[in-house]
Order: sequence, then C-alpha cells, then structure tokens
Amino acid sequence: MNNQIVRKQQLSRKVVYLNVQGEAPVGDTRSEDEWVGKPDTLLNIRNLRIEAAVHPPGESPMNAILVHDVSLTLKRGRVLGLIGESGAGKSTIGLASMGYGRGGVKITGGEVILKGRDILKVGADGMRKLRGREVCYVAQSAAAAFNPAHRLMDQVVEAALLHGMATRTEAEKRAIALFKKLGLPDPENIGKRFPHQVSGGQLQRVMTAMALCSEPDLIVFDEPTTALDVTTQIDVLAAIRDAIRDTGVAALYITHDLAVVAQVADEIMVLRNGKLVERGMTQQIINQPHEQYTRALVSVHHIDHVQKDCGTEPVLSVKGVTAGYGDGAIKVLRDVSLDLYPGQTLAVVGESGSGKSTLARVITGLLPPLAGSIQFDGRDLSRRLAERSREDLRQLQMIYQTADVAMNPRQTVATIIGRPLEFYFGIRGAERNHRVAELLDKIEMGKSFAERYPAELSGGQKQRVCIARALAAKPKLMICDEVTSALDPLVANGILKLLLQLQKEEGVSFLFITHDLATVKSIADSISVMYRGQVVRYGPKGQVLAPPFDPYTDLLLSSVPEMEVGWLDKAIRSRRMESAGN
Amino acid sequence: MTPISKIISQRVALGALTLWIVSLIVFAGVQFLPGDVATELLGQSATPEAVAALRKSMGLDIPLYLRYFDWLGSILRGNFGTALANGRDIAELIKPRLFNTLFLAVSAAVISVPLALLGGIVAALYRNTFIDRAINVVTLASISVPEFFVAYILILVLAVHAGILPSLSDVDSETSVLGRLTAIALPSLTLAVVVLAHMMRMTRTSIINLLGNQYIETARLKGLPEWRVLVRHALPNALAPIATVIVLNLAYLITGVVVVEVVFVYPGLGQLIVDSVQKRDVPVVQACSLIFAATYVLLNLTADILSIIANPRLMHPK
Amino acid sequence: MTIVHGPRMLKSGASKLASAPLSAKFGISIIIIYMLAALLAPHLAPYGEAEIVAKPFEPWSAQFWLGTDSLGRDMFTRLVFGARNTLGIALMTTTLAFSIGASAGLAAATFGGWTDQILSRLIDVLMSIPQLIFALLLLSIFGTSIPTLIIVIAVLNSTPVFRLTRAVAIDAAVSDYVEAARLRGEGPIWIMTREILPNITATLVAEFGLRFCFVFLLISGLSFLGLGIQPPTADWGSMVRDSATLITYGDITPLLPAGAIALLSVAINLVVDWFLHWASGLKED
Amino acid sequence: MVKGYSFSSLTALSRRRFLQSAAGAGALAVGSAAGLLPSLAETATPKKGGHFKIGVGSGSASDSLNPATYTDSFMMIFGHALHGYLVEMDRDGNLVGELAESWESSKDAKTWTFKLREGVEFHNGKKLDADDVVASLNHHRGEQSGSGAKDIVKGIEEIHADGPRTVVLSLKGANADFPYLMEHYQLPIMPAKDGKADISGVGCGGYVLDKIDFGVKATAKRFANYWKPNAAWFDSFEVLAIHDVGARTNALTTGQIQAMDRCDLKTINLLKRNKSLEITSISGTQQYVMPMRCDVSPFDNVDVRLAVKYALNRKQLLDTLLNGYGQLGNDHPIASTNRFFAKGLPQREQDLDKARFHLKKAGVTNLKVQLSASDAAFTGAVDAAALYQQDAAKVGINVDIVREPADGYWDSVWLKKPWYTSFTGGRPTADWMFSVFYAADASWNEGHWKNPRFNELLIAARGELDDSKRLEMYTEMQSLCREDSGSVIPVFANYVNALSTNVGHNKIGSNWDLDSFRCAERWWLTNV
Repeated sequence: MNNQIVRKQQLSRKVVYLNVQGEAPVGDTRSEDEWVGKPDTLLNIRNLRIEAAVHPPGESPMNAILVHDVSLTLKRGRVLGLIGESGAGKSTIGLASMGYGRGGVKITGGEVILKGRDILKVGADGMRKLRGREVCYVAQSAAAAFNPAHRLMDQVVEAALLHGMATRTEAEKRAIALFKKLGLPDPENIGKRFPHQVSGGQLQRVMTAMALCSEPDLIVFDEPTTALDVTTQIDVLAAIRDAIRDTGVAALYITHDLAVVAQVADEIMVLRNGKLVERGMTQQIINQPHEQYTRALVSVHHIDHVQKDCGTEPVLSVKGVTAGYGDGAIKVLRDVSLDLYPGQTLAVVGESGSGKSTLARVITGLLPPLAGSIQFDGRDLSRRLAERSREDLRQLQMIYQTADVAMNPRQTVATIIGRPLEFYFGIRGAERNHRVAELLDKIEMGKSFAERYPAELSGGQKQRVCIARALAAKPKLMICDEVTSALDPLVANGILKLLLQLQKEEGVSFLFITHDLATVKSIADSISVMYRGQVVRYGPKGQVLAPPFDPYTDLLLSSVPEMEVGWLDKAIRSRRMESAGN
Repeated sequence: MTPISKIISQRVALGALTLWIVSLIVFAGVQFLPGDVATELLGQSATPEAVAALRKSMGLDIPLYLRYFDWLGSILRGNFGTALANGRDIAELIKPRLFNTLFLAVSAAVISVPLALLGGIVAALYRNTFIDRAINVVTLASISVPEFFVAYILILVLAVHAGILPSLSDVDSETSVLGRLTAIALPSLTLAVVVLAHMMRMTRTSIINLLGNQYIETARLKGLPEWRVLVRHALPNALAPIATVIVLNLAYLITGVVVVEVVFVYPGLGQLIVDSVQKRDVPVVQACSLIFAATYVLLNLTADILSIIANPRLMHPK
Repeated sequence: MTIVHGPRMLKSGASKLASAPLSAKFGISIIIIYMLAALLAPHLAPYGEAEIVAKPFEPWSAQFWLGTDSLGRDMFTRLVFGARNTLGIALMTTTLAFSIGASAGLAAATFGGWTDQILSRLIDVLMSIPQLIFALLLLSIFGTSIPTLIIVIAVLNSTPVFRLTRAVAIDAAVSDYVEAARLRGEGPIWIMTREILPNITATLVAEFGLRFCFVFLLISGLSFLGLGIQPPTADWGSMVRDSATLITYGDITPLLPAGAIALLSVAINLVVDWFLHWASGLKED
Repeated sequence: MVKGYSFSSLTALSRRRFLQSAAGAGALAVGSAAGLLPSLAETATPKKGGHFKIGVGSGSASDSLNPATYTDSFMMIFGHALHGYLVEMDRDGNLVGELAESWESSKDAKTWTFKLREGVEFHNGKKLDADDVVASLNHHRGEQSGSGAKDIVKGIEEIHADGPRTVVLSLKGANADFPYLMEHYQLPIMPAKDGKADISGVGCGGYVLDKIDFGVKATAKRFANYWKPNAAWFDSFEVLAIHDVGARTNALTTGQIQAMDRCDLKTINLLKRNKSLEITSISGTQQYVMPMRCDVSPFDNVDVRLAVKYALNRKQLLDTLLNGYGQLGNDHPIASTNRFFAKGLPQREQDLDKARFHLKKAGVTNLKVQLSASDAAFTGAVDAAALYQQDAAKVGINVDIVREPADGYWDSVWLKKPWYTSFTGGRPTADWMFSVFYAADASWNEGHWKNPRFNELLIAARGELDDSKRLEMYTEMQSLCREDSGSVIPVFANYVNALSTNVGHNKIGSNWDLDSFRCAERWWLTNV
C-alpha cells in the first residue's frame, strides 16, 4: 500500500498540470481582520503565488501556476486542515510555509510571515536555521522519508543537534519521551532500529516524534496517514492528534480525506486547482458546506446500487485454493473458496498482506496454486498462464490499480485499445479504428483521444482507457485490482459509476479487489473479507455488512473514518481488536 | 547473517564455475592460434626437424584433452606448472610480476579513488553550475583520449621537460619502496587520469539520482546544509553503485594496463601475457588468464559484499 | 495550472533541438561535421588516402594544410579519411555490439529462468577475461582484417550492453503493462519488440554513445599494440601511435588525431547527457 | 622538413651541422676544436668503470639463458657479455681468433683444427679446454636438439678433442668459410659438466651474470679474471627490454639509459638535434626482401620477374621507409661490407621502359598479381607495398596488396604465398647467405629458385680456398641472383643506434647490430 500511494503521489505531480478545469476562486466569507494581526498569530500567509517550471515529455519547459493568490492565518496551538484533490496545491502551500519548493517550484508572489517576519526574505541561511527548528515537516510516507542507511534515533535527534538546541543525551531523552507519548512499543530501544525494521504505522509515529523533538512552533503534516492501512490509520491518527494537543504545537494538516481532517483540525480550508474554495471551522465545513465543490467532497461516497441476487451457476468458482511463493515455503493464501455469479460484482476486501492481490494472480494464472482448483464458466481453468487457451485469456480480463504503469507509455491510446481487437478478433485497419472510437465512446471519452499517449491523459482518463482495453476483449469476467485507490475521490466515483454502467450493458462480472470499504458498500453484490490469507467472512453484501460481526470485520468496519467530528474518540473506545499494522 | 552467508557462498560457487569456464576457453583459444610455441620460438629458423624435436621435448605431442586434464590437476594442487619456452616455474615467473601489477594498481587507486569521490561530491554539490560543467568537460576529455596519449603527454611534461620523474619504470626485487614509488609515479598518474573520470562521473550520477528521494527532502527540511545532505544522507545510500564502479575500475587497473606497461616498460602481468600469447606459451597464458579472471571475480565479490554491508536491510534483517 | 497542450510528444524533436542547451547544440554540430567529413572524405581530401605526396614531415603550408606524416602522406587527407575509417568501423562495431548485447539482454529479461541464468553466466565469463587480452587472443586466431576486428570488438563490447539491457528490460518486464500483454497471451517477440524495447530505447541510445567512445578507444589501444586497423588505412588510433614519438620533440602533429578522438567523444557525451535529460522528461534535483 | 619548431632549435640545428663539418674539415688545422668536441678527442683512451645501461627493442619473457634459444638482440648482446666464442669478427670485418688462438684446414677444406688459447678461465673458475668446445657444439647437434643453430652445425660430421687445447672437426662436405660459422651468436663456448654444456649462464666472457629477469632486464658485473686485455671496461652492464621506441627514446633523452638500438627513423632528424646524443648508423647485412616464387605463374617467367624489379623505385623506399638510413639493394643478398661483394655490378635503378619491355617480352600487357604484405616482415612492409603499387601501375602491373596478419606470418605466409614481403638479418659470409636462402635444396629458398649454374658455383666456391677465385665465383653468383632470382631486394637497412655522448667507442663493427653484439665488451664510459 505504501508504495502504491507514493507512486500515486509522484504520478500526480507529473500530470498535475493537465487537470485544467478552471473555476473561479471562491472568496472567504469572513473579513481579513478576524485572522490577522492578533498577537497569538503564528503564521500568516498573504497572497501566495507559486509557479513551477514543468517539463512535459516531448515538449518545451513551461511555467505552470500551482497556487493562485492564497492567504491563510494560523494561531499558536491551532490546527488548520488543508484539503483538496491532487493538484489542489495543498502540499505546495504546506512546504511554502517552510520556504521550500520541490523541484522547479518557485514562490513568485506574496508573503509568508512566520512569527512576525517574512521568511521569504531571510535568505538561504536564515531559511535553513528556521527549518527543523521553528517549522518541522511530517511526510506522507515515513518509509520513504526516513533515510534507510541510518538508525532511527540518529535521524530523530539530527535537527535538534544541528541547530544546537540540545546535547545528544538531552535530545535522546526527549525523543524517548516522545516515543512513549506516541504509543510506540519499547520506546527505550526502538531508536536503535533501522527504518526497515519498523512497521509503517510505527514509522509514522517516529516521524511525528522527529518533528516534535526540536520543539517547533509549527508542524506541517502532509497526508501523514494516507499511506497506512485503514485499521492502522486510526491509531496513528489518534496518536498524532493527542501529541498535538499535549505539546500545544500549531499544525497545518494536509489531506485529501475530509473525514480524517475532521478528526484533527480546528479549521479547514478547501482548495482546488491552487485556489481557495472555502474556509471555515471544521463543524461548519462538515455539516453546512457553502460551496458545491465542498458538498461534493462531503458526500463523495454516495452511489446508488441495488444488490442483485445470486444466480445459480457461478461464472467463476475458486475452490480450496492455497498458494504461495518459494515452492510453498511462504503461504500467502490458505484454502480460499469463492463464487462469482454472472453479471455480478464480488468484492474482495482486505488490508495489505491479506492476500487479495495474490488471489488475482492465481485466478489469472500468473501464480499457479499449490492446491485447489479454479472453475471458469463451468470448466476447469489450467493452472498456468502458458497452458490457457487464447479464448480463456480473452474472457478473463484484468484492470490494474495504477493505470499509468498498466499502459505502455510508448503506445497511443488507439494502439492500446486496438491491440486486443487485433489479437483476439483479427480486426484491423478502418474497422479497428471504428471499434476503437466506439469503445472510447463507451468510456465517455471522445475519439480525439485515440492518438494520444498515456502521459497526455489525466489519472481518471487513463483508468478509463484501461477499462476500454479490457472491454475490447468482450470478456465474461473482469478482475479489478484496486482500480480506484490511486484516484481522487470524485474521479474514483466516476470510474465506479462507469463500471456499474458497463456491467449493466455488457453483463460482465467483476471481481473487485479493494481495501476501501466505502467502495465495497457502493458497488458490491457479494463480499469476501480476507485476513492473513484466509477468507474470514463471505456472503451477499447485506449479510456481510450486518451484525453480528466477527472481530476482524468489526475492526475493519469501525476503522473507516466517518464524516463526523468526534468520530475518532468513539471509534477508539469501541475497538475490540488491535490492528495488525501496529 | 544466514542469508548473507548464503548469498556469498552462492557468489563464490559461481566465481569458481566462471574460472573453470575461463580456463577451458583460454586453453581452447590458445590451441586455435596459428603455429605453436615451437614454431614461434624458432621463428625463421624453424626447420621441421627442429620443430618436431622441440615439440617432443615440451610434451606437445600428447593429446590436447590429456594436457588439459593434466594441467587442471596440477592447478588444483596449487601448481601452475612450468613455462614451455624456458622451463621456468610459472609461480616464480608470475610472483614478482603480480606484485608489480598490484603495486601499480594500488597506488593508482590510492590517487584516484579519493579524488573521484571528492570530485563527484563537489560536482553533485554544485550541480549544473560552472564548476560542475568544468569538471564534466575535463573528465570527459580525459576519458576520451587514448591512455598511451596521456602517458606520452605526462612523460613530455614531467620527465622530458621538468625532469622530475623517470619516464622508465625500472624496478626489480631490490628496489626500495621509495624508489618504487618514484619509478611508478608516472604510470600510476596516467592510470589515475584514465580511471578517475569514470568513477567521478558515477559518484556524481549516483548521488544526484538519489536526490529525488523523499528522505533527502526530509534532510533539507531539517535545515541541513547542502553538503551535509549529500555526504550524510545521499552518499551512504549511493555506496553500492559507487563501490561497483570503483571495483570495476580496480579490476581494470589490474587487468587492463598492458598499454601503460608497454609505454613505461613496467614489468607487470600484462606484458607477460602479451608476450606469452605471442610465443604460444600455453601454461603461462593459462596461469595469467586465471589470475586475471580470479581478480575480476574476487573484486566483484568484494563489490557484492560492500553492497551488502552498505545495505542495512541485509545487514540488519527484521 | 494553465497550460496549453503543446504539439504531440515524440513528434516535436525538431523544436526540442532548438531549445536544447548550448552544449548539446555544440555536440550535435561536431557530430554532424564529423559525419560529413566521413561521408565526403574522397571529395574533401585534397589527395589520396595512402598517396605519398611529399617528403615526410613537411611543415604546415598552403599545399599541405597540416603538413605530411612520416611517409610523406598529406596529414589533412589522412585525418579526413581517418574520420571515415575510424567512425565507420566504430559505428559498425557498436551497432553489431548492440544487436548482440541488446537482443540477448532482452531475451534474458523476457524469458527469465534458465535462459537468463545461462546467458548471464556466459557474460560473466566473457567479462572476467580482460578485454584487451581477449581481443589479442581472438585477433591472433582470426587475423586482423577489418571484418574480424569489427566482430571481435563487437562481441567484447556486447557484454556490458547485455548487462545494461537486461537490467532495464527487467524493470520494464515486471511492469503491469507487460504483465497485461502476457495475460492477453502475446508471444515473446511481441513483448520484446513492442512492449519492452520502445521503453528502454532512451537508455540504450545513451549507452550507444558511450559505448561508441569505448569502442573507439579500444580500437586505438589495439592499434597501439599493432593489432588494430592495419596500415596503410588511415585511422586516428594508429595515426597517434605512428607519430607519438613526435610529442617528445614538442611537435603537435600527434595531438591532431588524438584531439579529433577526444573532441568527438566529448561531443557525443554532451549530446547523450542532453538526450537522457530530455527523454526522462524530469528535471535533475 | 621542419614544421612548427621554434627558431632557436633551428639555429641549434644549423650550429650543430656547422660544428660537424668544422670537425671534419679542420681536424688538423684547428686544434681548439678538440675542446668543443670532447667525445671525438677522447675516442682513443678507454676508461674503466661505471654502470652501463642499454635499452633494446627486444626481449621476451620466454627467453632463456640457453644459447640454443637466443632469438633476439636482448639475449644476443647479453650472451656476448657472458660468453666467449671460438672466433670473433673485428671492427673492420676480419675474422680473428677469440678463444681459438689459430685454426687451419685440410686441403679439401673438410677437416678443421682449432687451437685453443691458454689461460682462459670460466666464471666458475674452470679452465677452458677442448672438452668444453666439444660439449658446447654438441649441445646444438643430434636428433633431440631443438636448437636454432641446428642447421649451422648439421654440416659437422664429427668433433673430437685432440689433447686439452686442440679441437678437430670433420665436415660432411667442403666449407672454406667454416670458421666464420663459429662466430654465430648461438654458438658460445660453455663449460662442460659431465660431458654436457652448462647452460646456466656461466661463460668465459667479460661479465659475470648477476641477475636476469627475462623480457625485462639483465645485469652482469665485470669478470675479474677476464683473459682479454683492453676489453670489458664497465664495472657492470645492464640490458633493458624496451619495446616501445618512444619509451626507448624518452629513456635515453632523460638519461635513464646510455644507449638504445633501433632508433625511430621517422623522427631521427629531430633526435639528432639533441646535443648530448650521438647517432650511429652502420651499414650492415639486414635486408628487406620481396621474394617472388619462381615456381608459380606468372613469376615462373624471368621477364615478369625483371619487369617487377625494374618497376621498383628503390630510392623512394630508402627515403621513406628508412629516411635514408640504409643502402640501395641490387637484388642480391650480399652486403657492401662483405669481402666478396661484387663491386662492379651496376646499381639497378627504376626503369619503367625496361619494365614495360620485359613485360611485353613475357607476353603480358596487363599483369594482375597479389602481394602478401605484413609489418611482421619489416616495419613499413605494407607501406612499401603501397609505394610499389603506385609505381607498378604505371607499367601495367596491377598489384593487389593482401594484408596478412602479423601473428603467425612466418608460419603461414613466408615461403608459401606467390609473392610476399620478407626480411633477413643477413649472414656474415656469402656462402652462408646463399646456402640458406638461395640454394636449390635450401629449406628457406625464399623464391623457390633453382638455377643450375648458381648451385654449381655455390658448391665449387665453398670448397675453394683461394680468395681471388672465390671472389670471381661469388661475383657471378650475385649477378645471377640479380638477373634471374625471384628476390626483389630494394634496400639494406642500417643499424641505427643512439648513444649518450658519454659512451666512448672506436669504429663500430658491422657484422651485427650494436658493435657486432659486443658493445658490452668494446664500449666504455667517458665520464667515470
């Protein structure tokens, strides 16, 4: 999961300039004076304008405006949530508060007044002195943000030592105290470990400790829990929130997940395409959003879908499959059995390491199972890919999580979609082009996209092309592996709606692999919950989502953040089982 | 540590296999050469009788495969055999040459490796500035010139005009260490120039490749000065590729310096093997090739081990 | 975020060139000049390649622009023909090295398993024998004609190409789009040539430039040892070699072919640097 | 000739030229010239002492101390430092006794008796006696011998000692030149040990083996009990193998060695400007050859052979390949320094008309031939072929140059291809030279040439003890070679060496390179 999210982040940085659907900025409803000039004002950003030199592949470098004229104020000890989809400019603003721009990013206008002085004017040395001392940063993926070559403690105390704020002994003592506060196991010794020896959730807490270690005035949290599994996220979120409260540090909390930020922030700013959409107290944003965009964010998961009844003959039947790597030394799947009926959607839910992606590999034949069988359309499927007939391959198509790497970047959309037509049906030339255009229509993209390369598409468009490619084979079954996890919620929604639409038209069945319960609720007909390689709960959606729950399903369901202030405390109190990710 | 010892023993086994195949290839290769040691030794005075007599005295009338197994057997017992041409013990023949070769390689490495690292770091630190470009062009130029040319230029400047260093690396077993160092100053400088650029560029590239990593940003956001970011946060992670390229260049310093040996008349292994190929002295060619191949295999192993050491994931498993 | 879509990527090479940094433009012009010299050698050169036109070591003059060489052949003529021979041979050698190394590397990456193991071990063996020694052995066996020279050096240089190709191709081979092609049932040829190859071309082109320089230097090293291109064919390696002793007397004649080699290498590397930069589409840092 | 050199070096050059001519012209008149030219002034007074280092462009790791394996100048000059030979060629080209005090032959020139010198001591203390000579020569004889000198000693029927100081050799056939053979570099006299020659490097020469690293360097120290007076002046002597001529030159100019062989002729005019060096150029017996095989078409026609010979511009070859450091060849193998050199034969010049005439006579108008060339034969062989190609085209001979690989050249090209490039170091006597390369039954008959008159004369001259009659015969044989044989011999190359002016020497012997390989014994250092 961590890797997936990081990749997504990198990709979105590359494609961000393409998401151009300008919308007029929505002004703040309150007067400036209410925010500025108070003695307890810590950070005051005024009319910030940020630009970046972008190098689109194959084109000349150009300047893109990432942030238009954004202002904000933050008081000491307060938490301001910055929320928006990718390309909203929220991370850019967060880093700008440290005077930092990634890559070719330049702050070209406005002021960033921290503790009374404009840090854009203090020079490189002055900037260095305030970074890591007055402002600290907690990155999205702690696994990537920690240097793999050094022990944790060395990295945690580095800034404090560098700025001469403590001796090594003092700093380590403080770090250990913070480890304890953040609920890390064995706080005395965890610092001696290397980053790879510590789990993702723990690393994220260590990273928070690192930020707190030099006792800064402000911490910028940049999606600190996004890369975590949902059951882990809730604990880390709670730890971070408590640490902020206890130390009284001010924070900018950046996330795309409104439900998460609602648990931490005092105030929320909604951003879109580098412009401010709406600003307000958390309660107000969640409960009475003014702007339509905010309303869309709040109600993102609402898709109407009626659960269909099971048929009689399953199109896919997985029977007692056990699979693993290294000649069975490591078993990833144990005795998994599932049925999927024609025209229906079976959602396989689980966290990282649950074996859900391995199940997809077994079904596609990439990983021959150690035991068990797979029946497709009433007959046994060969265990190995190489032994399957072309017809079998055609009827079983796969859609991947990250559309970017699922399409050959050197092929045009027409080639990508047209290849299955050629390969399976021998359709070439004008006929092929005609069919490609039809398929593009089906995925709600025009035929003008045919000659584009993947890099020229937005994230959602890419995923649509992948769907079209699968559709071109006229399959009976499509395996969708986390197809929406790399997308922004609104875009993901569109994809889900498209899939449901296609299911209705083509009668294709979906095996829908996901970690996201909200998605499951929206589209599944039946659900299989997986935990550590086994199916812990399986049945029609209504049944699976209705109590009484087994402990894991309970944990899973209760960990999904809800759009409600104070949900976190309730959830923590009601938990019956520890998350595996801690 | 078990996975590490497993990796290492695998590499050692592969190395041994490589060496064996090398011995086969070289043995077969030398057989394919036109003429043999007898005709080459006698040169123009090769009458059929003299050739036949010489062949017999060297045991060249024994079938090929028997000679190979004979040779393999004695190698496995640690005996390199005797040179065909003059019946000298090959181990004795090679020992001083190998020492000379290693001495030259080490001194060239001592000059070039620290310079390469320093230069690479400086270039990375001042990337895309004038300093970086200057370093880039100079290293490129030094890569691009044939090494004998570098050698001649150095001789011209330092030996002929300045007269401070000898143009001839005249060393023998009795030369003192200081005398040796003076004697090999020019060849080691030449070699240093030749390998420096490659290592320097690799150091720069490896470091810069890492700069996109999140932990580099973390380090910067801690307020670390740029040089410290590079040295403390980028360099340790770039060690594996840098070690690999250094090791490759060390291998080159040991096995690829025939030209420099010829120019400076330095009695190293390279000249010996060229001589022996020309004279078709199979056992000597075999022995030298094996030593070279073993050097390569060993150095690669070293690079692997260094990469393991530089990688905490392998050194400190979960 | 207000950007107008530029022209189609990959079709904008020319406009890209216009915006290339000065160093790359310099490199490209040098390469073009060399290529022209190589192609038009018989027309550019005032005399024949091996024609003896005057006494040895004539000074620079209007008649002999760069003087004459040790046999009394026109230096400028030799230099121009040297471009033709040296570039031609190095180019053919590098191309051959790439066809061998890249196809083996692609096969190793695509098939994996035993194919990969056998090829990789074979390459290990080839690499563990020092290049120069190996070349010496092979050239002694097969003779120093130009075709053998090309084949031998190509084989020797295909080993690093194999390693590089295999490494980058494996990266591509495990990507989802190749997996998608496998799931579709595509054969290995399609996967190698249509899915993987287009994605590693940039790396290979860059390597081609560097390899070209190495081939160049190896040939001149071999010429130095008397095993390279044989006289009277003009090539820069042996031209340096033939007149190298002149350096001792402060004559700059040997600098000319050596400088020609160095200049071309620098030019190629500048272009390669820029090409990599451009193809990656990413900014350094 | 001069390009881009500074003005000062130009003037330096002219000054040196001036001094040279001054010395030549005014040696009698201007006494003070001696002060300007110390090396010339001190020529006659050798000094003892010093360490002499010479760099030679040969030597290989496969060398050994066994004289039977001496193949290049490195071992040859070192061999001459360690060893004594039965006879010696003096600096004027006369054969004189070394270990042999005197010798005489039977009337039929088939039995030769050598009288050995008394009081000669080997380095191991053993006194020289006849058994040593017998063992040393037998070392190269017999079925088992792989010696390079096997051919030279194969004419010996029997050897025996007649008392401690007399050796008697009976030959299979008459050979008036036999004592000359005993001067061959592979035939030094070694002490006998259990009836066999001791090949560990112990000899009775002027220097005792100190250290030897084959293919790298060898050192020797003066032998205290050396019998020869006024010889072996250096305290110690060192030979370095420096294959690269540039390295050799640099080592000499930077003073790391005091002498070098085989100067780079291309740049020798530049080297000459160095005032601390002396260039010695000795015309010797080494010759460049382009043999045509008389037993294959079209070279089986003597007119084709003559056409080829006349088309060649020898002067141009001499100038471009040797920079003038050599002698023109006259298509026969006898060097001008040989006592039987045919002085009366006209020098063959390029004559395109004659070439056309012979070609026409042979009935060919457009001749297409292949010339197999490689620099393995001699430096510049391929260039020579290219030069020849240009001239030959003018008379209608189209030469197709086949570049042969250097490696294995002597194995697969030499003696085998119809027309090829070759090289001969030469032999000290006419008979030897002719017998090895031109006799009908010689295994190295390069042109596969079988001329009955020539072979008749060869046998007759070998048995003839009267020198004037022999001169007559050899003159005719040289003429036959010139007119009829398959060998094109364009040039004889000089031995061109460079010495530090600190090296003293008398007239330099021309038998072999480096003062007939005896530089260690004959030269001295003036600055000790």
